[in-house]
Amino acid sequence: MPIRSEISSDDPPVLTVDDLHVEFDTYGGIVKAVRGVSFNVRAGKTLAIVGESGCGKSVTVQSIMGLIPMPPGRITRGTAMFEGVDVIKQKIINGQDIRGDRVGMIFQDPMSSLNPTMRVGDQIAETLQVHRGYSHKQAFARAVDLLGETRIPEPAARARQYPFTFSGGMLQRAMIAMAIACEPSILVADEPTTAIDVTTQAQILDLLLELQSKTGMAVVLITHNLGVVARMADDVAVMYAGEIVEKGSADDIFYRASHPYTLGLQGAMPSNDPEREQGLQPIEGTPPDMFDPPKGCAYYARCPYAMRLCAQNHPERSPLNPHHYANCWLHHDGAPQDIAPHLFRGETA
Amino acid sequence: MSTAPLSFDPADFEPVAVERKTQTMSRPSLSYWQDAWRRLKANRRALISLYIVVALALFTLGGPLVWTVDPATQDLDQVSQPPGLPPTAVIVTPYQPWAGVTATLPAQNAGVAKEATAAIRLAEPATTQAVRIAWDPVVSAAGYRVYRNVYSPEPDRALGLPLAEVFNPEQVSFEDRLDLRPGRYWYSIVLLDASGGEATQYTTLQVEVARVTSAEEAVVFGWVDDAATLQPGDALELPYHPLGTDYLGRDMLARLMYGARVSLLIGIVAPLLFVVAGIAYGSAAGFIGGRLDQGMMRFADFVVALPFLLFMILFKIAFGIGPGESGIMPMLVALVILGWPATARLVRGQILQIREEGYIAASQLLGAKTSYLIMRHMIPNTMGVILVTLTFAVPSVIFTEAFLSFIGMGVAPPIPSWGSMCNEGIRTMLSHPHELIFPALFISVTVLAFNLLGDGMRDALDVRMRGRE
Amino acid sequence: MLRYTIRRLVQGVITVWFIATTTFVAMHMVPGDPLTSERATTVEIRRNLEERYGLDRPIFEQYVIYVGNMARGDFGISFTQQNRRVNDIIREHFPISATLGILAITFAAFGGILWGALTALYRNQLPDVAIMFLVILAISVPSFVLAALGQITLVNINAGLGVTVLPVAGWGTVQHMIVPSLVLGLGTMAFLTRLMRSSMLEIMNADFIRTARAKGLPPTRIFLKHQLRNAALPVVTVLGPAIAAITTGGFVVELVFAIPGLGRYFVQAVQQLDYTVIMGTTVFYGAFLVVMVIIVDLVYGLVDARVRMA
Amino acid sequence: MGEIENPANTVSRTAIKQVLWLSVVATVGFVLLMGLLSWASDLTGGGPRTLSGIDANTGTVTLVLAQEPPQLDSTRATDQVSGMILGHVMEGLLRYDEHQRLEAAVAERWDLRETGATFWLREDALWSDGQPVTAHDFVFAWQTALDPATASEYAFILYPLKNAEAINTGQSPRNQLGARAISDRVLEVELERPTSHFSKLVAFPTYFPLREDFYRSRDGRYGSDAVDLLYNGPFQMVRWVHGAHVRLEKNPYYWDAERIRINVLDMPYITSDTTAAVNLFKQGAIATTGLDAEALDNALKLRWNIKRYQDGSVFYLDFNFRPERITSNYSLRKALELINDPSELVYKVIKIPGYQPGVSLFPAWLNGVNGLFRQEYPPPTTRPNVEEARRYLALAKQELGVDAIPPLVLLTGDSPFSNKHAEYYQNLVMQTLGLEVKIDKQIFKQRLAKMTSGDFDLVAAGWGPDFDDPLTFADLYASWNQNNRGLYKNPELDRLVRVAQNSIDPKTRMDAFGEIQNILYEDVVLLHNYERGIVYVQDPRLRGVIRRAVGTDPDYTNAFIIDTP
Repeated sequence: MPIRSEISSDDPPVLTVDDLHVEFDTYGGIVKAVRGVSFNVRAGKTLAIVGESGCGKSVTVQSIMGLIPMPPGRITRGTAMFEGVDVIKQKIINGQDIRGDRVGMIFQDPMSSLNPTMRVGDQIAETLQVHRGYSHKQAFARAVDLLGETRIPEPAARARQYPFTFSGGMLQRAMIAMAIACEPSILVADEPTTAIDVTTQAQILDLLLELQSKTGMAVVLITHNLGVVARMADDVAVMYAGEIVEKGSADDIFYRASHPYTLGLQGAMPSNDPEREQGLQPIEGTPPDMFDPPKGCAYYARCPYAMRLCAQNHPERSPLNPHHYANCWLHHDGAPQDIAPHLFRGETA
Repeated sequence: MSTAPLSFDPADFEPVAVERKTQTMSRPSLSYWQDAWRRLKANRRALISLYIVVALALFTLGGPLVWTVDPATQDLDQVSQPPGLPPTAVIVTPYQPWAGVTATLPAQNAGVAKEATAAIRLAEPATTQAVRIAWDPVVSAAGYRVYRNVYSPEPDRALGLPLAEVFNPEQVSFEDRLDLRPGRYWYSIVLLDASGGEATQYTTLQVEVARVTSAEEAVVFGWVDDAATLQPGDALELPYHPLGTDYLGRDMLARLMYGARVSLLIGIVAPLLFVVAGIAYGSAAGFIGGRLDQGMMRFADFVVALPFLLFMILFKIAFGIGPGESGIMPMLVALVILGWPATARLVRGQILQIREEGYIAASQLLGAKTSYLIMRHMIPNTMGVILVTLTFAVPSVIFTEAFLSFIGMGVAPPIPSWGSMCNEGIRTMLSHPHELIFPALFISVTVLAFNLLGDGMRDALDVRMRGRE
Repeated sequence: MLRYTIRRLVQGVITVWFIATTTFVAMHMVPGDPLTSERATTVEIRRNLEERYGLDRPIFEQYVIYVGNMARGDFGISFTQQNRRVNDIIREHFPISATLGILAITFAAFGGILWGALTALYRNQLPDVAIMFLVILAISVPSFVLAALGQITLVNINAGLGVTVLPVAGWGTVQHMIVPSLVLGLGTMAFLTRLMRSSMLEIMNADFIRTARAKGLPPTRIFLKHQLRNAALPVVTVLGPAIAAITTGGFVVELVFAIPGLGRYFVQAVQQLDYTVIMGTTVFYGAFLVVMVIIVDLVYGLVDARVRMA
Repeated sequence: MGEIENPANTVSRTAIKQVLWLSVVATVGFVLLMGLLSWASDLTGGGPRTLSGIDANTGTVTLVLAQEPPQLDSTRATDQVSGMILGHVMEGLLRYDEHQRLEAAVAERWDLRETGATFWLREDALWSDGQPVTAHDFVFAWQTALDPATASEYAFILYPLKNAEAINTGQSPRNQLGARAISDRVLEVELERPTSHFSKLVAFPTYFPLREDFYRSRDGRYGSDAVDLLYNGPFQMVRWVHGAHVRLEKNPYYWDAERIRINVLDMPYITSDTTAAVNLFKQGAIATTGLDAEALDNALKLRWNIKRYQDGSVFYLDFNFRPERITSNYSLRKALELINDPSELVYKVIKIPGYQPGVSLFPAWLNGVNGLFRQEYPPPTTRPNVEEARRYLALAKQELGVDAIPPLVLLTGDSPFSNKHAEYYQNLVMQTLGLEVKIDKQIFKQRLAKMTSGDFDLVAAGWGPDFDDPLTFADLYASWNQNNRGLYKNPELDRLVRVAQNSIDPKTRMDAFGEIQNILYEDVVLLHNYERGIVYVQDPRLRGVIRRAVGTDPDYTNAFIIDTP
């Protein structure tokens, strides 16, 4: 699997999210879905946010984009700076809603993400009409081109048809066409390939890469599939129980995993690395209940190298290199060095 | 993030053999129906509706045991009585016809001006049994006309109701027995010339009418066992009608209780029947589609277009309902036949939409039979529309029942129903509003209960709402 | 589209023929006949009347003659209405009922969709609860009361202002139509409000609405183009039969506001057992209903392509 | 950091909010405004009535019609509304004045004999197309009315004419009728048998003239539209929109035109709903309207001057005398008669002034030999007596050999009034005699069918006068009369009816009617209920309107408008 390029020079981050907290009121009490997430997205680069389902990755992105119903959802703390503006509080920049214009988004289930009673071409044209003031004719023509760009056969005919005549893959292409209509600077893809078969999945990912290289837009990719991460991501943030437990470049995460959960994830993924023992080891146990998140390290209950202090004390952030850190006590000086042999503990030199 | 470096002793770093326990779920896992029931209970408005339904059931079944007044007995002295405290009546001797007063005309003296008026006086104390007035004869008058008003005729000569004309000059008296109620009346006499024309002058007498009844009447109405106990002059408290009486003096509360039986039975059973029929028919047509769907829908149009009244007559004959008997069964059948096409059409529309959904195809792949598919997947998703139709069917069925009973094809008198009480109440909407307000109020409460229950159930059953509460 | 419509029209004709036949049979099964009058007539006169109206022939023969005439569009002459041609009765009175019905339905649909959407947006808050009570009151009271109240208010207003703001009864100008159609449409509006609310709630949190928001579309456009269009589907299905029902159900409003609509002829025809008027009005109403349903299905197909393809 | 309301939601809500709030506020505001104004103006006693019901300078009177006139072909008209319209647009040989006396109309002179009559028509009696009214027009009209092909329900009114009954039953051709036009101006009538009240019949619509050429030119559609009619009365119909509007204007060709002081009788409203009519009157849109119980209270409150008159009809409960029915048992009927209290029904249940408790089949207004019939022949009556009634009931059970009387079926119509009336009797019989009465409510034609087939024990019925003579009521219980739905058969009564029909001496006829009245009482042939009265309000500036029991009612031919009441 070709690993994306090494960390390039520090390009200015397009989006900086700092200490984001999101909670939900439910009949059982308050669910703290996101507990202090910070990351930034660099222009032209792809940031993958990876984690088991229910770890808060979708909520993180959708809350920033204002797509979760409030109530019951609430953003209690945190900012998301985009082009100098905190988009959590203000979605309108110089009169234009950044969503659809500066930030495009595609979702997991294309079958239900398109309006069943409107032609596909119209739904794509709509974005241009609203944000670029195109006339319907102009916008529709542009929509046909966009469908062509996303490799949908006979785009002109397809644009006039309704969503239910499209296959899953084609619908996702249409969604992508819709999202990139206004050449956004960020494309947020919330598990774009989960509901699609593997072969189409590969085509969709290649399409995203091709579009990214052509337009230089940043991509935020939400997925739980490490294979997709390996193929797409420049940077990776591993999320667990509403927190980022490890963040670094794709190489850091794959070759220099420095958090037991990341190791666990890799263990659960097929790999043709001969020296790894074959057979997949599932991570025992289930993610913590977000009603009363654990005081210490959230992974304590399932961590094979858990230590006594991990239960009560929230792990500090241990930087491995300027772009790679992990929140785990194993990196603390006092921690024993002999356990967790595969854990990368930074350059020895 | 804690900023100050924590100092730890080495013991903190021993690995701990963490037993692999799965996190106990702090929230109990609920089955679909348990969750639905819990959410229904949590929904404040659904709870209110449950209380109302219970109250209505108590009122209908328990009511007659507590308030044992027979809804059919008529108390013609208390017709259209507004709700209030029971009136007391003075006992007098039973009504005897009155011979009236005659007077011999004084000698014709030309001097009396044509505009002379006749002085009126009460021949006997005014009671609700009769008001007997007499007046001095006026030579020039060919006859007299007697008026009665509940307002003073001053200043614009609004004399009120013309009760009678007296053309025989000797007779100078009149007995009024028309719908006498306790209170103040103004009687006026106007002289008539030979051709019946009225003089402009009139004389008025203000009368206070007292409520009376006779011992015999008390026995006939069953207020008292034997007449002997009541002597003229005693005061007798007439039966108490908390919610007043209707146009024939029947107790409103009792009629509402007995009316509830018919209206609630019809109002609940009929809508349920024809909505269920509609769902079955509509979902079958919607799901199967193609030629069968077309055929079924055309049959639905056919049923709606038939003249309902004509077929009601036939139903009554078909069910062999004798003259004057209550035909509940034919009415239920008719209401079901009238109602199902609308629901069927609505459900079909929804099913056509749902049929395209992914989960339907998925469930089919798993080998689900059509009936299971419809029951388990399709109908819960059309629950919103179905519940709205159900709640609206209740009042329309109640009023259709009233119309049918009115033209003799439903409930035979004297059995009351809320709808028929409403129809009767319309005719005296302004003068005796209570006759319309009470039945309409009870119908509104029933519809309210159904609406709230419908809302509560829709929210509870609608899984999508589950996470949103 | 055209082929579909033609097929539906053919089906419609068959349905109307069924309606006519069933009504004809039912009419003759009901005891009593149009000729009995308050004042009993001699046998001789009765025989003449039967001859003139062709009632002396066997039922089946009468049926064949009747259907033959009906095919030529001649609905015969009325027994009770000074032998007016039933065609004239329908020609003169149906347009009035239809205008009233359509006005009432537009008012009901417009009000129903708007108020339904509002109650959905404000679920369980003040406007939702307030409007629900209004709706419940509107449907828990017989239509006669609504009509009477409407008229009394009108009378008092005209008297209060000393000038006739709106005519109290009668027909002719547009002012005559306003209050009657409002009253007639009230019941249906209440139903549509609740229906719209229910379907709106289901649509409000659908995935494609989230996509629309993600596209940064202004809220009104989301409401009109996406939410309304999908939520209105059940409302459209109800409109067809509702128009037909109102057009003929307007009897009460026509009585109270002295409007010469077809409603009263419907009821009187059955009371008088006026065979030709019963047949004429029922067949015409059947045809009108069938056309309405076809129109609704076409509109439904336009709004929701899935149905059209089905 | 406080909770951050999601900006996206606020934006989406505010825009839609404004649109929807606007619609709600507008609608609720409109309704509230109407309610407020309605309440406020109600307080001020209804305020000034914009009096457009009466227009003094154009001489227009605006009215409401209870129903569309069903039949304006005078040979076939039967109902009261058609009778009223015809009374204004047509005129017979004679007519009634305001004191119910016959006066000259198309005939300026007439001579009545025992075996016939001669009428001399006036020169200036014209049709509305300018042609003169001739004797032929009357002959043609009467022959057409009797012609079996016309199948007129009122043909029997013409039976006093010679061979009339034979023609109507198809036994002899129509030209054999005892009516011949000696000349255009002279009409000779021959009677089948001496008929004292013949002169009174002549004012009846079936006797109105009909011009043959015009009638034929309408090929069977005579009377179905304004253009299909020819008028010779004070008014003519200029506009007839079916179910909506009837407009009569003064007929210039009418011979007595200067007597008519009203130019236009406009009826732009047709509804049978009394409340609607009262509202129109309150609005000042119409000149007069009838009142029901509800409207009475309103009328008193608004201080309108209220008028009253007897419409001449009598209402009662008919028994079924068919042998298989228990009501054929005298004792049972007597028991029911002893609990029947017409004054309680009128004063406590119906409660409308003008209604009189029923005491006889012959209403109070009927004339006897020289005074009122009922003063010369007072009807025997019984005082309600529950004990005696129960005694008769026991006797009835004994005679019928049953220990319990099966439920009695009371057949009635489907109007609110008949419903209340039936429920009153149901409760009365149950409370006093313990008998169950089943109310069989039927729509109009079903009720007629059941009355003809005798499918009832008791039936609520009534009768209105066709002409101003007791005979119109007296022959109701004759065994040959089809309207005798209970099939009461009494040879003595039949004999008396024949006597009244054939003699012209008032004393003998009145004695016969008095005797019939006694038989009906002794044999308890019917249960009296009431004589109907009409209560109405009228714009005080409209004077001279005649209300009467027989003939055109209401009659506006003598009406006039004064400027201030």
